[in-house]
Amino acid sequence: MRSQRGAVSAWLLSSLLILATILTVGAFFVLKWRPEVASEHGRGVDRMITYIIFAAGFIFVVGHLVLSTFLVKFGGKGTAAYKPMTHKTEMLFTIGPVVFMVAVSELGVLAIGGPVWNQVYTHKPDDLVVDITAKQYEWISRYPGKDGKFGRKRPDLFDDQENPLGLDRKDPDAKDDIVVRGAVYLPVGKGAWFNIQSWDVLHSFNVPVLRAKQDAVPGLTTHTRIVPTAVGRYEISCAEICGPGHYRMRGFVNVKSEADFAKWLKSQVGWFE
Amino acid sequence: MIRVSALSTAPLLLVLALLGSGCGGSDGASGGGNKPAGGPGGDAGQPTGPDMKIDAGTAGSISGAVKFEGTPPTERVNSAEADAYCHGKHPDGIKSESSVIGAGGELANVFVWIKKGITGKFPLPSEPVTLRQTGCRYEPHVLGLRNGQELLIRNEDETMHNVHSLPKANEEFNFAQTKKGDEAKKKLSAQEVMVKFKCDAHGWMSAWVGVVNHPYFAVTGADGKFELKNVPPGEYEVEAWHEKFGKQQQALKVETKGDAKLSFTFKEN
Amino acid sequence: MLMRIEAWGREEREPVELPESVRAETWQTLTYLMIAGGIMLFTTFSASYLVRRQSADWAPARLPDLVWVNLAVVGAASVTMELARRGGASARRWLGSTIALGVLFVAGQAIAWRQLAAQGVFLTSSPHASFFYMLTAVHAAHVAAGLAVLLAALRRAGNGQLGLCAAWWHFVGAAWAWVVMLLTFF
Amino acid sequence: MAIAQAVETGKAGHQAHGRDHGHPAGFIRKYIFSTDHKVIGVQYLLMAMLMSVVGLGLSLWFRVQLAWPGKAAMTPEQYVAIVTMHGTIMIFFVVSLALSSGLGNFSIPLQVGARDMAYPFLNMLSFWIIVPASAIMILSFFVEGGAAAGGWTAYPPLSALSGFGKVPRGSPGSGMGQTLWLLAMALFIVSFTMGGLNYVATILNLRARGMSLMRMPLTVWTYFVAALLGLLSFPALTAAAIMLLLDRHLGTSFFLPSGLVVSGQQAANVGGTPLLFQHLFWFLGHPEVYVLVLPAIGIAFDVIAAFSRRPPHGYKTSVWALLIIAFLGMIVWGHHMFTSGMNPFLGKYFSIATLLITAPFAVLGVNLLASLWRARIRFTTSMLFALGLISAVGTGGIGGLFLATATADLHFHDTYFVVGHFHLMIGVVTMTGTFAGIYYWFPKMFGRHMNETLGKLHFWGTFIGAFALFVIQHFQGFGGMTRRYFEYSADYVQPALALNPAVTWFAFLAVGAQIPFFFNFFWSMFKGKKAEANPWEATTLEWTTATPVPHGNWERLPVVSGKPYGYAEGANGDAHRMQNAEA
Repeated sequence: MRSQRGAVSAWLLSSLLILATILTVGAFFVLKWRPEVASEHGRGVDRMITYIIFAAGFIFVVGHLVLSTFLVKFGGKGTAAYKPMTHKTEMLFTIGPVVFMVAVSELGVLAIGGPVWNQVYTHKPDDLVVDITAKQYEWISRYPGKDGKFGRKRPDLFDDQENPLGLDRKDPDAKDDIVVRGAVYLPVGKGAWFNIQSWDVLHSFNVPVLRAKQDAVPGLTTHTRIVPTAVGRYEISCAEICGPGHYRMRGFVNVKSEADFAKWLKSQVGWFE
Repeated sequence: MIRVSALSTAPLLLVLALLGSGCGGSDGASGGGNKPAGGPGGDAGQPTGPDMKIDAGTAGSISGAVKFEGTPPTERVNSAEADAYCHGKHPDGIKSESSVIGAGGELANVFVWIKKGITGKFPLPSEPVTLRQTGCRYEPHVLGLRNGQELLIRNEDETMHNVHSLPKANEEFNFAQTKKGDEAKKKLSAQEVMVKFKCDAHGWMSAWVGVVNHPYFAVTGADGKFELKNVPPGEYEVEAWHEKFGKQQQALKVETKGDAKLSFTFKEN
Repeated sequence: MLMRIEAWGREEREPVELPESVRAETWQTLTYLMIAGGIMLFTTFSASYLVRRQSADWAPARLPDLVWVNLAVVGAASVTMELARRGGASARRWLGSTIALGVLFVAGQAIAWRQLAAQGVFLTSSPHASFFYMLTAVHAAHVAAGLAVLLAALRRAGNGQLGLCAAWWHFVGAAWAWVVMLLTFF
Repeated sequence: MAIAQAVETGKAGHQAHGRDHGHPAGFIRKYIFSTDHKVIGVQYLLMAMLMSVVGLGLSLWFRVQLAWPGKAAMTPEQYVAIVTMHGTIMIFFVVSLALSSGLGNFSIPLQVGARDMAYPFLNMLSFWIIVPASAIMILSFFVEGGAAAGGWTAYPPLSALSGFGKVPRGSPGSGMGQTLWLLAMALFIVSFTMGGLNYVATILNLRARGMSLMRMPLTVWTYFVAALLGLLSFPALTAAAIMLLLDRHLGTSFFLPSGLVVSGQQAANVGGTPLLFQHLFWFLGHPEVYVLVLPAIGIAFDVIAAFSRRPPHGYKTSVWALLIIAFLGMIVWGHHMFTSGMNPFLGKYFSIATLLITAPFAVLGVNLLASLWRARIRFTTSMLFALGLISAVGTGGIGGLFLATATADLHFHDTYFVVGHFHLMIGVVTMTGTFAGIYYWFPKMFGRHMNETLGKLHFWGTFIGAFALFVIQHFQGFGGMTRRYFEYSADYVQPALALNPAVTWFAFLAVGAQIPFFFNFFWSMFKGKKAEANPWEATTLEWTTATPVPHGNWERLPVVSGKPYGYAEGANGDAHRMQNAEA
């Protein structure tokens, strides 16, 4: 009687596992499972992800198939009997997975991931430099203006409504700095190097469509590099909990054609001009 | 708060003590935290003294106007792009309200109140004062209310606002109103001129609330004028406050049934 | 439920005593684990110190000279502890002097705090001072635990079972030497 | 090891023990302030069950908000606090208590053949420190500003900006709630550290005669490794908590940097480094994952061995894999911080080092699977949970590949992919392991079986619900859906958002499936089918003593004569040889 009930359980569980495997794998074909990508390194990130999907998917599928097969074969009626494996087989079953896992995962991170990672953190000399400042719960971007220099940000001059970056009116570098609340403007196809800072707590500059994510840490300037590849308007969402307003700490990256970007930049006046 | 800070260090020391109890026997180490007591603000709360009854037969009033001299500062325009609703209301950006000045220099949004000379208790009005959030602004931008009087805060926008007060003497509050029609009632229990309100979600939004022990306060309108009615005769010091141009005081005397005139002039700073 | 687990407690009258030798082994495990934990704790603090000192505001303050005297005291306490551990007739006397030196050490640390405070250097004056106050306090807690243990062991002194107490005590002394070196030279 | 003496004492100490001589000890000493590891183990389980009602209740509450925004009667301030408290309560006050403290306390002395823990009084103290810790954690909801709301990781500056003294206030939950959170966590660390000391001392010094290290059941091995890991990594959190408290209450600047402006108010702090806290936190936090996951895997090994009637495959390699995981686990904490702003070079190192851990985990996974090879599987509820654990370890484990690769983490960091992944690991793996253990040892605990029908109901609901719930969350993470959001509005997240109601329904299924378990647990205590001493025909030492287990566990301490898993093919099918069988 026990064996019969066991057979039911074996079939149930193994069909469930196979169903779960099919559904999980099938979901990749049915669901729109990632946002479109609009940056150069973003394609690399996606390449990396695709590689892991295949590697991990292989383990996932094989593992579940083996498990389900074993359940049916060795569950229920007692047909099989235990005989210890030989030492050699046992070592094979140990060294095999070790070599496989290390090779697959390290190859991926070194061959595909590494170069992309470097791309994100290498400042190229002709990059457009954009300064991003985060505060509860806003993104403020800044461009250096005509002189190409950023003015110093002074905490003592901070005023939410009047001077959210704490710029000094008397500082000639700061005078023509262009400050934009809640939006970033970028020319398409050109590298942009971001200096990211925060006034108060941790935030994270997260633009999923550009595959960009970099924490804003008070007291520290962090960097990331983006080369947008498509004109469009992409949402920034904060990705590091920063308080109750975390969920609505939004902003937009407006990627424009080079001409449109130049036009936009020209139309801007400095914060103290 | 102080007690807990001391308490919370104690268990940590206890961990260490326990980690250290080598061969039996342990020691209850006690932690000590010290911190100056008392917050800012000093003596808050309702005024004491007898209930005031104003004799309508003798009471006078104070009235006047506030002006600004010099070149008005340029008004800052903030992009509202991050919020679709606000962006829709203000596609060209939102002007800051920090200095609203008429063509003839009439200065609006000045809070005028009697700073010295009033004693005693006044009955509290039962109806609340309303602070609206509408079109991604606070309305009114400057307002006054009695301490202990109810402040009704309402969201009239189809977006989330976050009401964050930054008081020195009163209790701070910081809460979200996620949808249109959300209301909250708050009380500020200590006299404080002024308490800044801001919206953490929309950096350009601010409001200023004056909390006063007595009913003698007013906010100048677009014409720069104000009036304090029903003032018992006596000598007073009146203060005018502006968020950008600072404070000014003037002393004056209100005669029986008289109307004392006052004018303030703010300059560019 | 109470009925079900009735049997567990049925014969409860005396705690089940372990044989002396096993008990000694568990104490040994416990002590060495606690020392390992203590080492991890001070390592963490040291790592934090080395990270924190890279900030622009870092300004090492001169520690009161007394900390060196205290180091000598705690060193001497280690020596007397070692003598006590060797056992013999004078073990109790050596253990007594170790405790006295330990108390002297804690008192010395308290005086060093007061000296520093008299110079106007408080917990929040500088990051270096923050570390000094915090590390001395944390260390003092370890010393206090050690003293409690030694007091408890005073009764049993002389029968040569002070090895673990000595291990902890040497750890505490070494920790202070390390803290002083860290605060002075780094 | 001085086991011989222990046996002697066992004889001496227990010769007078008999029913007639038993003095019924007082109720309080027996069930409340008991020093018996079995009672304490059950106390921990009950405490964990109580806290799970709170923790799971909170999760359903915010799941409703996520699936149907606005329907859950919740404000954003409450949301962040609820999410924070759900994480803290579930990790430290449910999983840790049930698995590490509860089952660990019950099983370790029984499996190593000891009369009790090495320090029974300390053991009791550990439990009674958890009681106020739990109370403080829950009470923190009701203080000014509400409960802690900086995430269970409590990253400063948010968690350090307390609003006390000269320190500005970072958010409503950063005030008193965060202080109480730290206080409760401090108590938890004290308790957990004392528990860990007890485990290691018991396992190292109190093993029965003949039980060499390589004859310990794998459950004991995993508890041993986990306890050592905990003891070596918790000091980092202790140090971080001390510095955080000083920053919060006494105005130091360990973690608070220069130039902070919070709500327009300038802070006086100078020079602190917020990243330092993250390093310290994850130096604990990552090993903590293994502290929880490894014992679950260990229990699964024991359960699978008993119900597949064969020794687990690769005992030795499993032990080595455990030790390597423990070592590597201590040096890879930075993979939680790829986007935190730490040096990109370190990111690469942590990525490469973390991926090495996949190797020993693969060995464990293969060993679990291979343990079913040519087995004679008995599908008890306990076994079903252990089988579910294999699936969850595999599924959760490969999720780790994505997150450990720094480049891919640029997309996944702080999305629901992370949420799905760690829930599979420290939620599903740990809880399937715990349930496998509870159904397995329940007859030993209470002398009665749990109801199998209810048990199967419990398993199917839990497994289907949890698997679907968390795998779907992986897909939401692919879609870029960020964590800890009260509501969503972005265009790119809309496809992921459409899956939210399904996730919530599966959450209801998974949580609802615990109702039959709760009922089963208490009902079976009194009404369950009576169990004999070794109902599963298992071979480890806990099954060699009477049921219910007498005080002191054995009349005469067992002497171990062989390996823990003496399952083999016999003349008439199954055969098994107890670990203390005479050679």
